[in-house]
Amino acid sequence: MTAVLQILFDALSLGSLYALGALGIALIFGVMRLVNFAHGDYISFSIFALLWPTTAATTILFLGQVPPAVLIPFVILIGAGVSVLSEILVFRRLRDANPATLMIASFALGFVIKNLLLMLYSSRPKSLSILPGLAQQVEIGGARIPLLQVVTVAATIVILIALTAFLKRTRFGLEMRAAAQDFTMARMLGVRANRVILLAFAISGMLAGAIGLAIVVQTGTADINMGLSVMLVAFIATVIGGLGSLYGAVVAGFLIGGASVLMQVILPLDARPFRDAFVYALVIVVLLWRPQGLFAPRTAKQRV
Amino acid sequence: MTLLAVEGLSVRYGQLTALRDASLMLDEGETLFVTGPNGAGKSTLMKAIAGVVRPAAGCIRLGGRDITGEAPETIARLGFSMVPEGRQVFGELTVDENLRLGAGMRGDRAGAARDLESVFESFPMLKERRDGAAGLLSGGQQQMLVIARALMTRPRLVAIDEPSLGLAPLVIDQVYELLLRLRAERRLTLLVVEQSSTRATMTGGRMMLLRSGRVVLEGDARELNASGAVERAYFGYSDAEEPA
Amino acid sequence: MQTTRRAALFGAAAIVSAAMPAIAEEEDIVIGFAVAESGFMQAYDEPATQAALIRIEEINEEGGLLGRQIVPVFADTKSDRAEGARAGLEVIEAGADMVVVSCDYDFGAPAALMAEAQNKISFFLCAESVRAGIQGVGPHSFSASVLAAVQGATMAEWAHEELGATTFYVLEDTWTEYNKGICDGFNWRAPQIEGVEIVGRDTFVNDDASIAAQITRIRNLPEPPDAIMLCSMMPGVVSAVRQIRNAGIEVPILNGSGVDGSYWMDAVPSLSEFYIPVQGSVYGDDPNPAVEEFNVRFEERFGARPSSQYAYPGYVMVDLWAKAVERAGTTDAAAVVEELEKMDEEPTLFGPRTFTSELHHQNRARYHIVKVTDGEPAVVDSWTIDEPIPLEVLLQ
Amino acid sequence: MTRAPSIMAKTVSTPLILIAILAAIAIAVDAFGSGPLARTVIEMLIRVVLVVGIWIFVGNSGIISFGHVGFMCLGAYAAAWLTIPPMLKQISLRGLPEFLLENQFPFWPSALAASLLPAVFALILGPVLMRLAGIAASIATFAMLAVINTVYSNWSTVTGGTSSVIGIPTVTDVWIALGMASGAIVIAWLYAISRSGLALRAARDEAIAAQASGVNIERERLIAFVLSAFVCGAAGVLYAHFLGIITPDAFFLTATFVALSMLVVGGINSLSGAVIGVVFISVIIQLLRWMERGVQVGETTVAIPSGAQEIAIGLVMIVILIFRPAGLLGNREIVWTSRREPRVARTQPAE
Repeated sequence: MTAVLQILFDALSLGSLYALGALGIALIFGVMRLVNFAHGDYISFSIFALLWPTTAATTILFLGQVPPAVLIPFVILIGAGVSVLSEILVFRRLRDANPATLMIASFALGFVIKNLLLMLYSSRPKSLSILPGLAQQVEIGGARIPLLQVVTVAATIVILIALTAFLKRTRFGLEMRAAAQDFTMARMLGVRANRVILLAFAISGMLAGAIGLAIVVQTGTADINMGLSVMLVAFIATVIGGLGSLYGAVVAGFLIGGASVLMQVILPLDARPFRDAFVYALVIVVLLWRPQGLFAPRTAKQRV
Repeated sequence: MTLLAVEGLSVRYGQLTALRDASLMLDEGETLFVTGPNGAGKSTLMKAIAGVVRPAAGCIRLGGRDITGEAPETIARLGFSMVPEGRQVFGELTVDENLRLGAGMRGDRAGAARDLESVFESFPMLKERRDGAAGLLSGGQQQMLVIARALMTRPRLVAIDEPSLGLAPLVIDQVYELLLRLRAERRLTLLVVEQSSTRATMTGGRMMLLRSGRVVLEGDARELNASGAVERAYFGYSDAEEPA
Repeated sequence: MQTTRRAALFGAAAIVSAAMPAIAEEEDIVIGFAVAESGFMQAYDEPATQAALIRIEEINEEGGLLGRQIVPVFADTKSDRAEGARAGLEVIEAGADMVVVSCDYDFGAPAALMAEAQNKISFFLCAESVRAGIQGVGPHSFSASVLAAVQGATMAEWAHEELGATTFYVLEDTWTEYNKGICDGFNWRAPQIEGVEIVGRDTFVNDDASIAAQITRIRNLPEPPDAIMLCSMMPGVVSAVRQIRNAGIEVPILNGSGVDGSYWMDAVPSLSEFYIPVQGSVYGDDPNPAVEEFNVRFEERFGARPSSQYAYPGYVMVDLWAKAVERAGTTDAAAVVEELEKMDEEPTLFGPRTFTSELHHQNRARYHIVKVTDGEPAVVDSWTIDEPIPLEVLLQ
Repeated sequence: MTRAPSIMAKTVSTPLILIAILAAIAIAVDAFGSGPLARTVIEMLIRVVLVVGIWIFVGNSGIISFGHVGFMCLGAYAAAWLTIPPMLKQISLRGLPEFLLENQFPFWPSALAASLLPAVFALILGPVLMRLAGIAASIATFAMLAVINTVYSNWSTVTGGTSSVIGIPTVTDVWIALGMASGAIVIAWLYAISRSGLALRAARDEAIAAQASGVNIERERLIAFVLSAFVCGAAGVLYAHFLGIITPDAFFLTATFVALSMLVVGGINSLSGAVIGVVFISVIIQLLRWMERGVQVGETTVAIPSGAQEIAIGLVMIVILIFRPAGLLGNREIVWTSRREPRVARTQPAE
């Protein structure tokens, strides 16, 4: 029983990262059909902003030493900032471009951000221990669970609730949900496109910052590629969750996290290195079963 | 007073010309039917007015203001409310949210709330289902919803693209009944696209016939139909090439 | 500040390489560095390259090699394989007598193959795969470092002898050959020791966002193991260690040399019971004072102490090659290879080195054992494994 | 009234001009360039094979594929299995079947066989994947790439795992690469004007109409998929014989994005776009590289910092996409007009 509980928490904490990532990608995809490959680099960028640029091995904190009450909003704002900036400087100028062009532009942008960080900080991982108080255990139902996992899961739930409230209760939220489903129709009802898109980028960037924090608290390191693997999984979660469905993206994020942990648990040792192959094969199977995704909106059309 | 004026409008998709040199005028309080066979350019014309597609040539004026090439939201905010073909409800949103979205660009919350009540009066069915997902409504109910949603924007002009598409004849009757009633009650200016001219004849109003991207016929719906000009123009007999 | 120094170093290097034909005199000896000056590998190639430059400068100050000056030339591999091959070719065309290639086997091999094709000697800066040498590149290729397997085997022997560990858990990061190499060495040595039992194994991948499932498996063992052999590398290893410790698993963790350096240890607050095999100590406590002198010289020259032991192989490399050239009386590759292969327990600043006609790598070496206590690394012991690791084990 | 020229005659100038451009570059570099520059050109030609291979599927079907570098991987490893000397294979790739372990095959037959492997793989997996459309298909191809990468990274006895496979004869020279690039262009052109290619492009532009007129989209897509797998496999073969050493992560995300970027920058809808995209980006990268190494300005050497090249190329790509969202060539092909000068003209859709 305690083992099951532990596995459940493992799955939930990994799934949390994927779910937040998927949400960030789904928000942008929803409003402008952009598969934003720069998202992973927003994650790294928001964390590296805490560090003083140096290629030396030692980490020089730039803003990392400030109390969490300042640090957390700072990282989240940086994420939002870089995301909004990329919309204004790049994506706004590509409104009429097709999805392939948009995607490659986002890749190019991510490439620029990554190489910029590489030049300023080198590829050596930077250690930074923020929120060290989380390195403890708590007992839940007889199982000893790392506090960090509990906090990650709890923070994810809080973020999801806050975002749901925003989307359900506010005018902006309503417009964003409508825009995610059918952007053109929303505009024909007077929804201002640029504002909604900008807002989507801002929230997406904030989520990137939050993921960055979750990763850095978990790993204690900032690494140029820290956002990459989360972003790839999140991207897949967005699609198998059902395009245009934010809810589907979140559920799919948790499902992939769960599948990954489950594979790690049940696969025999010799097969464990092939874990990702099984997970991705499962993705293909799901897509064949439900090409529109698990939770495709009821009026979803194939638009890409 | 002329509310909508379209002059020499052409739209191209790549190398395909979907609309060629189309013109139309619509006075306030008037009803205009645009008909024509599949692929004649009817929907393209609507989309061009709504700002969804960019015209290659020509000019569109709404209430005297040039709106050619403006963004859809700007045009909507100027009072052009479009009900596109295929009913485009936001299926994930509730009925209530769909309607509120329509009222979104209006500053007056109180007015919007009043309108919501009046819409619910006109569409009691929507009131019953107001918290249900719009995607779960039947086709006819969805059509009612999008019309109601269009009304929520307090439009000067409502454009409806193929309201009868995919609906059972009985439901189509209901939809038109409603449109007629609204026209009477609210003095709406209507721009309706239909494939067949039957409805236009029944409803009455001006009619325009498009074929292969050109306006080939224009006039009073009932008169045109009685003269048999519609039939000839529709199927492309040469004597109908000249606008009557 | 460090940025500008680095830029200055490589900026100078770039100018040297661009203007090379003018500077390199006919009688100069040229060492070509086809290493990463940008991209992912830059952080790993740079320290060893700097150490190599120090040895080159020392030799030049002492009057040169065979009475000739050594001149380094550079070409950037950009941390890319195809670029690596091209960089190799570039330094050869600039007249390199010996080609230094990237630290990692995968990234260095393309340039080394270029050298091999022209019968030039190539030296991997710090590759720790057996293929970085005869078995992979060819008979003119060497590595300046020690095989990864030796690190695993050293940890097995030492932990049993000195920590009294008998039960081990093996956690393997399947991301790279280096990681697998450490575990191969451990898996070869540990079962040979009487009374040692491997109570469990698991794998992960370096960039896994979380290894919670793997940790849960360790915690569900009936008895905690005496030690965990962790075969991993930067950057994922930091995350793994942090997660292990945060989960309340406090048993000793044994590692390869890849985790050396105190720069990352802040990430795991008060890290303890953490063991690293190193060729020399960057922490100022190396048993050989000459090593600390080197560290100081390194800092004077480049503005910071070496961040990990991976600077040292660069020094060893130039040292050994120069000795071989001296003995052969020529830079001719065949003669120098012959001299290198004669080296048996050849003393260097960082321990004795041996090359044979079968193996251009160290399958046995003296390691210092660094123990981290409360975040403070310190050398606690030195250890050389009983027997060299057999070639069959390395090639499996 | 003159007889309308056949579609072949009308379009043949495109592949000829593209091949001529590549040949001109190859000849110039062979005559005047240095060894390292020649390697740059070979690398560019290999990329042409890969990107043209990807174009056969992506350009004609309109489905963005993230998986084609996986085919390159299959081709490269198959080439390694066939051409590495048996002595080396018996050490590092012991899991190979007997006949591979004990034999070494010459380049051309091995290249053909190695390119066929991904084609066969595509033929087996294709019927499943081709049922998907749009972004779901793209994700499925990405999943395919991830599966190939994970398996090849860990199937140690057959692929050497994450360790580089070494000992592949380095036979790829400028002329072989040019020949294969030309071959790829001709194959792509022949496919594009074939019934299948025309039908697929028609379906890409007007899915419903094409289906109504009896186009079996899934089947036409499969044909394109298999053919493009074959050409991408050939790119893998060339790459393996160029570097002489391969690892699975050389055929993963970076390679995928570089190839797709070149395709999109050139223009995803035209064969000329695929080729010009590769040539253009390769040239810019080379120029930036020279700037990184330092350019002689008067007495001093001016150099941009190491690593600036990558940043600059990303910015250049973004700028191109902003000003030419459909790529450098848009939907056009380079054709030869009667005025005897190369002109850019619109492709004639299925006529």
